[in-house]
Amino acid sequence: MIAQHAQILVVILPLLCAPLVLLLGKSRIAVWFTVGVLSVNALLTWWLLLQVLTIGTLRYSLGNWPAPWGIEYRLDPLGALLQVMIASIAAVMAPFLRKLLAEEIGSSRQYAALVAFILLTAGLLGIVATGDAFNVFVFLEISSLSTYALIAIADKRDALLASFRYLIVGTIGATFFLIGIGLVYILTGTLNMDDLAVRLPEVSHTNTTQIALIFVTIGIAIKAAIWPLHAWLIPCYSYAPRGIVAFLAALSTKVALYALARFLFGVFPLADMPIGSVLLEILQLLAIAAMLIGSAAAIAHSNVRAVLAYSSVAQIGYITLGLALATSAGVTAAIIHMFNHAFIKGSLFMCIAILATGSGKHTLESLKGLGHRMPIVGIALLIGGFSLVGVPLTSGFISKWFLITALVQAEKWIWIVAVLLSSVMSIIYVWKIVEAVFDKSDDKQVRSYDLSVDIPIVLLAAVSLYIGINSSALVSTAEQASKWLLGMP
Amino acid sequence: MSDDIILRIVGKFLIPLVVVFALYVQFHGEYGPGGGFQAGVILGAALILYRLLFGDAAARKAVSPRWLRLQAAVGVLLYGGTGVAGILLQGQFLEYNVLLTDPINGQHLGIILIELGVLLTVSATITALAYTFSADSEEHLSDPQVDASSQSDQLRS
Amino acid sequence: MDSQLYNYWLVILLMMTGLYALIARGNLIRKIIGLNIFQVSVFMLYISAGFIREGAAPILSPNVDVYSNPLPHVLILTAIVVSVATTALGLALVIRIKAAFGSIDDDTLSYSSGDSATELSIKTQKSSQ
Amino acid sequence: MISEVIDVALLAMLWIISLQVIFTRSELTAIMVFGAFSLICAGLFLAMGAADVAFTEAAVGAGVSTLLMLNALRRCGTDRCNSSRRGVIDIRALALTGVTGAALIWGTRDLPGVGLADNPVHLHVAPRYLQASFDEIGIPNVVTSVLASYRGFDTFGEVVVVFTAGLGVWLILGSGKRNDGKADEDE
Repeated sequence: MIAQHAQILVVILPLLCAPLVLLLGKSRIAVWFTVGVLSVNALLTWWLLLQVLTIGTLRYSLGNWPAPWGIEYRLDPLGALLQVMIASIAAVMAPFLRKLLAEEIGSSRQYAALVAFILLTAGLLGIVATGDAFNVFVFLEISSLSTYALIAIADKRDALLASFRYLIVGTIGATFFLIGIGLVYILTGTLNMDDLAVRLPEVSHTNTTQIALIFVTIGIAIKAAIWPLHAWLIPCYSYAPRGIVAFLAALSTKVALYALARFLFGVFPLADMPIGSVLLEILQLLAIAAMLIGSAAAIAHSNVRAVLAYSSVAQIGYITLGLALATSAGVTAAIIHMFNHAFIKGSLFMCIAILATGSGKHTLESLKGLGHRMPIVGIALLIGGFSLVGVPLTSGFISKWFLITALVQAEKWIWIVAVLLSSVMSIIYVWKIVEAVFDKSDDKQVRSYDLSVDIPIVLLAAVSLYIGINSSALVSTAEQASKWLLGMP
Repeated sequence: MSDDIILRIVGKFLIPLVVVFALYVQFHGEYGPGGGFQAGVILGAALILYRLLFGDAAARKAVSPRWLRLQAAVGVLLYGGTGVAGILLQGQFLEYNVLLTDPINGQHLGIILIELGVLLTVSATITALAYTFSADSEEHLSDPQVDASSQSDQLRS
Repeated sequence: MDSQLYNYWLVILLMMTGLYALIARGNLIRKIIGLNIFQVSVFMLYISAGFIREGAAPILSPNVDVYSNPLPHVLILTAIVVSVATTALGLALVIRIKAAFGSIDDDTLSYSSGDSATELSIKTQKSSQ
Repeated sequence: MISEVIDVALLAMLWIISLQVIFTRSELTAIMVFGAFSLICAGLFLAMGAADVAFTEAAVGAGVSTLLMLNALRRCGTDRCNSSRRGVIDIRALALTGVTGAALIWGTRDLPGVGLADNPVHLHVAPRYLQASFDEIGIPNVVTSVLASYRGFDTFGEVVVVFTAGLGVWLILGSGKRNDGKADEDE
């Protein structure tokens, strides 16, 4: 029975876990219950990934109403991979988050924050799981509302402003998405994504389809922080609670990029549409701009969280570039980097969060020499940093290798120069952080270890290393996913 | 809290009427416009009216914020639980046909249950929003870091 | 055909008025109002699409043949709820911003450059306990 | 024809009202104008055969949203917008909304007209709801059938959104004694 319903259970387990944790209240059981549910969920997603890779796309009709009338869940290899990523990172980070939230907002409201975190996880999983365009909007809003709340609980006034501005921009994005969905709905009468893919080619030349595509793209691009729509991301990553930002940086933009890929390749008949190729060209240009400008801004900043935030803008550029190539190799590279970057950025922000625990500051100055005091965190930071640059034997190298191969295949020579330039720039900003963290320090006293914090950090860093050494499983999954996405199984 | 005796007496009559209207909207949703969400808003309005007439303390005594959180959580669980019941009875998630032997009756039961879930969550949330938004004391929100000068030039109009 | 599109165009005009208010006005509450007008107008787009001339509200009755399309209604019911949820959250943030910054004018609000300069001192003390 | 005239008149009135939200100086006026705006929208929804939506918009837009805005304004305590931007035409905003609006108008130019029964939107998916829902679900209000059963999962998501918003507001605003860190259980 569980096998048959695993697809829906992945989303409703956390959705139902959230109110239960609220009922359990402050008790310790709540935390262990959460970790338990999220772990079971992670196992389910792994099982689902194996199923999808052997059987192919899985479908589930909610309420047993057939597809265009009812809401359908639809899981392809890319979705399954993303779910594995979301559920695993959520399960691993939960104890870490509890620890950091307790430090930052006090224990009294911490369980409510935990509930919001579970809802955020459920929202992200729901966006990936669904095959219904309007259902994407609903789950997008579940994840967004919990994100706004989680950013604002940091007791800094800047976090309030960051959250409010994100709320305004994010809601504009969601409304643009709603307009786009509305227009294709008016044209076709359906909301099911696969049904739309069947019906949109008939109207692929109408003005309405072009505008719908543009609105959907802009709406999602805001959530994905694609340059120049990234402005909300910097203050959010700089001022949100330290634990929350690790989770957000790891996952929220990736899920938006997944939604973008689904709509570009799985819903709209891009090849038949007059603006299809223009849009892809524009996305490529924006991606290049993101890589160069994001990296340059990362070099210029001295607040480590701002550095990493701008680095995220640049890395989102790599993913967008791969997607916008719209070739099998390009999309494969994008998927690989989506996966790798989630683990890299997640672990880096976790490391910084732990390093900054004592001082509460995130300037390069305040981190000086802390790597000696917390060797495990320091080494994880080193691995994450190397990965971000793309040093061989780390996961970042695999990403860049595939991206450059894809660019060579597409004969985009200038883009290759830009990617290499951005990589050189990333060496500079990563070096800044590493240099500060491993600066000579008088205080060599090693901090006592804390398993609930160290294990998550070690696990995430280990994924980066493992992928760097043995990437065959990830690469073959990504290749299969890109084939499904581009409709050539 | 209102000191006007007329208001309080009218309110005493009005509040039960509003509650009855909410229940009507709730259960008439199958035949006319309405349903759990609208009924939840109206029920919330009844509680807000009670609070306006009899004061914050009395309202909190009647319906405590803790109870409201509980009720909101139970609403979500009731909705989701109805869905899970569909799975347990060999159907799909949110499949009401399997809830009872007759599919149509099953649909009726399912819809009544989930609308009840909506009512619980929405009415609790609306009331809780009214509590938190109209909290009268503001000192707890003032930021210790903001100096008095910046506040003094923001005079209330 | 064209003559029947005025409905969409007036709705688009309304949307843009809301969006303009949202971008151009500095007061945060006004921004929320603009956002609401923008969203309600989008709802109107959907409802216009579901509208059928001479069509009744989709409540089945033996002596009615034509009903308006129920699907946009359902979508917009959900969207209205999402919109009020966002509004509530946004206004809660506005109240806190007023308390923390002493202003809700977007032009006077800015991030402080120092990293922890604005951390609430009381909180930091508490976390060290 | 008459219904079209009313339709245009109502929409034009809405536009004039919504301009108030841009130009009025007082936040209180803007909120009350928004309440009126919502109420007229509800009337339009009703005229377009969306009784459930009209009911909800009246209760939520004109009711709950306006109430929350008034409360927020009361607690912020500044009615006059002392923004330097007041009264100035914002070129950037004008350009942005102009381009967006023009794009939308261009995008809706080749849509089928509003209100025709043979529009594609009425020919796919929706007919089953109208024709079969009474046999499949057994209740006359099709909106309730679709909302609660066919698309019941969206409504579940909607309930979770409400729950999330309540939780979020509680996290941001509630627990009055933020600073003493205890006894905020019941606040």
